[in-house]
Amino acid sequence: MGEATPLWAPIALLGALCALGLAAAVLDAVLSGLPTASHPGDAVESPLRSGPLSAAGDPFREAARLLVQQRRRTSLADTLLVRVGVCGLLVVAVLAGVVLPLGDRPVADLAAGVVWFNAMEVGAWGALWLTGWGANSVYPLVGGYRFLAQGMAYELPHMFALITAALGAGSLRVGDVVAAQRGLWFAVWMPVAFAVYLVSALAMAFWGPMRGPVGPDIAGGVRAELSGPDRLLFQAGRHLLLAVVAAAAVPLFLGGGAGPLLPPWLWTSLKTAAVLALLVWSGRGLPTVRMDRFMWLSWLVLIPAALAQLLVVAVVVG
Amino acid sequence: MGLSAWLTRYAAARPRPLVVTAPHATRLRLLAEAELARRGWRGARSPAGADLLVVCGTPAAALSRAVEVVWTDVPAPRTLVELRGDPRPELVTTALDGAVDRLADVRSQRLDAAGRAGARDGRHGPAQPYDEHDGEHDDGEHHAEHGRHGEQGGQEHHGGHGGQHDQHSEHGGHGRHGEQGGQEHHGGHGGQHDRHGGHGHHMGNPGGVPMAERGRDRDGLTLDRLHVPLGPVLSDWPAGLVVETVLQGDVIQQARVEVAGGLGTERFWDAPWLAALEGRRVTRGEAARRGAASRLDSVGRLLAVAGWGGAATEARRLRDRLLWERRDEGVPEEFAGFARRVRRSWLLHWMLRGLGTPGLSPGRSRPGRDGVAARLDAWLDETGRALNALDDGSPLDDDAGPRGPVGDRPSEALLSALPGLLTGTELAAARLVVAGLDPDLDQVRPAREASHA
Amino acid sequence: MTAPPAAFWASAAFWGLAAVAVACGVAVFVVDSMARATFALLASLIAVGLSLLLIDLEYLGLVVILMMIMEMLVMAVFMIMYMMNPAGLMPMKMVHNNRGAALIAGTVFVLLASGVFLVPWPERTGTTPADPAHALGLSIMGPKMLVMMIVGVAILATMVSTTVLATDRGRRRGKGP
Amino acid sequence: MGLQAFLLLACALFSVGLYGVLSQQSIVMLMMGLELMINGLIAAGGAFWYHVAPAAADGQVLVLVAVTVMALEMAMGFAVTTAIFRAREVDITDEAGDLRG
Repeated sequence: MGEATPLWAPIALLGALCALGLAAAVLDAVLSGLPTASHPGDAVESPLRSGPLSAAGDPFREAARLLVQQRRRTSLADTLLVRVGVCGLLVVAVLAGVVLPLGDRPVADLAAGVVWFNAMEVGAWGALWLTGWGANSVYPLVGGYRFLAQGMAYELPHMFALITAALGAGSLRVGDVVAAQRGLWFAVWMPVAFAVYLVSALAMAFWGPMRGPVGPDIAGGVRAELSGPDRLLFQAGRHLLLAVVAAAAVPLFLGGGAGPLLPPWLWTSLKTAAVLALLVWSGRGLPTVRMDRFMWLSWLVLIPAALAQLLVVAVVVG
Repeated sequence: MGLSAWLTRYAAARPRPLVVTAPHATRLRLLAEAELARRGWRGARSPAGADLLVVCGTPAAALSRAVEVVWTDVPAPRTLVELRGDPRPELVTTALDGAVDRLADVRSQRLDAAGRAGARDGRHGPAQPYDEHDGEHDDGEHHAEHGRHGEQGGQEHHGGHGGQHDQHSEHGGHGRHGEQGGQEHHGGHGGQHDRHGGHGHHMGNPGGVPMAERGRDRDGLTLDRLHVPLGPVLSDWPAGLVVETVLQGDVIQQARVEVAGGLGTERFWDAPWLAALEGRRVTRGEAARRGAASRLDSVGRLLAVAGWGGAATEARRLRDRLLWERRDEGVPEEFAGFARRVRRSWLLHWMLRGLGTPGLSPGRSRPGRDGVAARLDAWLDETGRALNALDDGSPLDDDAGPRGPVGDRPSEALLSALPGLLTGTELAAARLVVAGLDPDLDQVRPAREASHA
Repeated sequence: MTAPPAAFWASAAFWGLAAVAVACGVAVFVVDSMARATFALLASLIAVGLSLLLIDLEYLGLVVILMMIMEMLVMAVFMIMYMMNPAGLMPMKMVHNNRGAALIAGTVFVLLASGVFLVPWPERTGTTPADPAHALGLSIMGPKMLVMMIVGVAILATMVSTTVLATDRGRRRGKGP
Repeated sequence: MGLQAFLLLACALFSVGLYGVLSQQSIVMLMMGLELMINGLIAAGGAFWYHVAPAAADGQVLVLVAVTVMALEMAMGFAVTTAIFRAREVDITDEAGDLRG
């Protein structure tokens, strides 16, 4: 399918995704350290006082901790399914990234690239459900339920947002969508679709206000029973997924690698980092959206809005 | 030394603590939380995610059993810190420093892990599927399994813990396992077998774990029910509270409140008012400080449960400054900014709307005075007022504590209102309702405690 | 697909996917838990979806994968509602006339398979269009409009009837709680 | 991977599904059998399109219809199961058999 891609492309993709995922983790840690550190001259001075900079090391220490941690097994857990789920999350995140252009061309330039992205990202449903189910424990199961409910709510608006971008370009190929934005970014003339995409991006990476499936109120939800390397893989998968959905916003709505002076790959990275930072910030700055309310929002606001946007674009393009 | 030893030591500098608080240990909890925040250690949500278990205060029987279960659920490397006795900041600092040292002690951590792996293999063996089920098993291992569950007296009377534990996770289940009225009170080994007497298919209850029973639900389908205790070991949860729930899906069908008590009598939040009632001299300023901190604690907990981490940290930060650092300059202004942001968050108010108002279906809003959103508003108002009275030197002569008149022990009323408010809510809403009431279990008389001890 | 290596790899990929599809299909009725059965079925469906990618049906293959993942997960929810202890790894012997079913299925397979090799299939006419998805789109909006309309009506009818059947109130003519 | 290879795959999937439909008691499992049969249909439809008449879109339309039918079958199946379950608390075909009369 398509002409041969250079060998370095998949490696570059993996490297870029890992770097972005790690950046998301570090930024999140720093943000969570901020409010405590914002008061200089605290009365109690301790050698262990933490500032935002020392918090930046947290993800690395956490990874080290999980690497050497014992694996815990719950009684009657379906360990096979948990493993499939945990690894699946990582795999779908990377696969979804395959159609995204790094600079000017993606690893696999599929004719139905937008559909590919969507299909892979739906794979996260399966991954999360398996992880939540397999542990044979209440909170992960509830987390799994929540993600399915979330999926039902975000998937349709998400599809409409993707279709809007594809319709604007008249093609399902990601490269064509980028090319169609030479004049004007889609984010500018289809702002509703872009906003809907951002909301659904948070929902599919269960991040920020959409973190219900791994929410603190159900003891960490899907990941409540994960420990050791399993937990590390799950966390890595979640961060990669976030990185991928942030990266996809760039070719779909922000003109891809287009920009003055700098080379395309640098523009792509800059734009991706900006979207990623926005998504990560929402994790500290917004409360969690409850599923019944999000369902309502999705069906009564997001879907009609996305459809109206689709109609507008269809009229303009047609 | 190998790579894993290096990793262990590297990771030890940033443990993930899980804090368990017994009633009457609020002061210790606050000291511990302040110190953890100062060190930037992010709390764990579940035992599996933790490597440091911090127990504040002295748990009584039921709670200490729950702590034991949670401790066995924490994967190695792990360490336990028990804070009790004289609540001084130095005590907490030294104890946490010690925890870091123990976590970095590669040799003893390895011994711990090896010992536990062995013990687990002996105890939990891989669950053998078996399809004959008539109450008698030749297999000794299964007898052992049954015995283990039996000793715990069935789910309903279990000494409540986070619900993260295997015994509570029997989902699924099917309709034909006899008429299951009896699960609620079955005491042990025998009762579980009786329930399964009549079913006609070749399905055992795997590993001796009883299957879920069924009951009517709000959609008119009789689906599986789970008995899940919420608490007492749960993050951002009132210390010592256990809500025994019957869940269908994630909807609470029934709720019963129990208290897993702690030793001691201290009522930290009420202390200034109690002292004034005893005739000691307490200034209004001192009481206002305690009251403001108490409400900020409640606000922080509610925001944390609502998932707004940034704002929750801010509230707790203000609380710690009031209580421990006592440098008040700038606090009222900072609080005013914080309160404005919380009040303005339409997302938060949309999530809280209609919660905790009895008699109204969730989702339908009413500008009532008793819902979670209204309580949050009131907490913010009261905190603002109290912050203006920090310097009031006149003697305290009322008994209007942070949760109402301290002599009436208002939290007891909150606890009795809780089951009615929780029935019919989803878990997410239920957590917000509990955090919105935020009962202080230090106020609860020992007579109410641990009927299931 | 003219160069031997490409054809070889495509062929190898097809047979691999076919083996996975059939093996997972069999696994559906063999594995011990409902959860595993559901995901075995999903794996089988995805393998078929991927095999469509090999014959230039990129869009349809991906749509199959996308739809099937969503469907199977909805199924997983229902499965929990109605099935016995699905997580527990225990043998599910919920079959009737097992032997008869196997015999009939085996016979059908032999008949169909011999048909596959005996029937003189027509020669290939025409070539694959540059964009099969485009052709599909034109087709359902044009000549196959009738199909689309029937499918649309069927979806509508299903939506209405499922709601009526599934809700308590609908079935009892307004006497529900 | 000619037409016959694809059709062989389709036959195998269809037969396995048929076995499931005939043998399973649980409605949910029975539906899984049905889905496997339709899965075979999808493989066959795609193969006919590619190997017989790629210029016309008939094969593709067939696949699309099959996917839709699958979704409908599932929705109907679960609605029926829910209705039966509510009425009789069974989800087993044998036990639901006496509903016919």
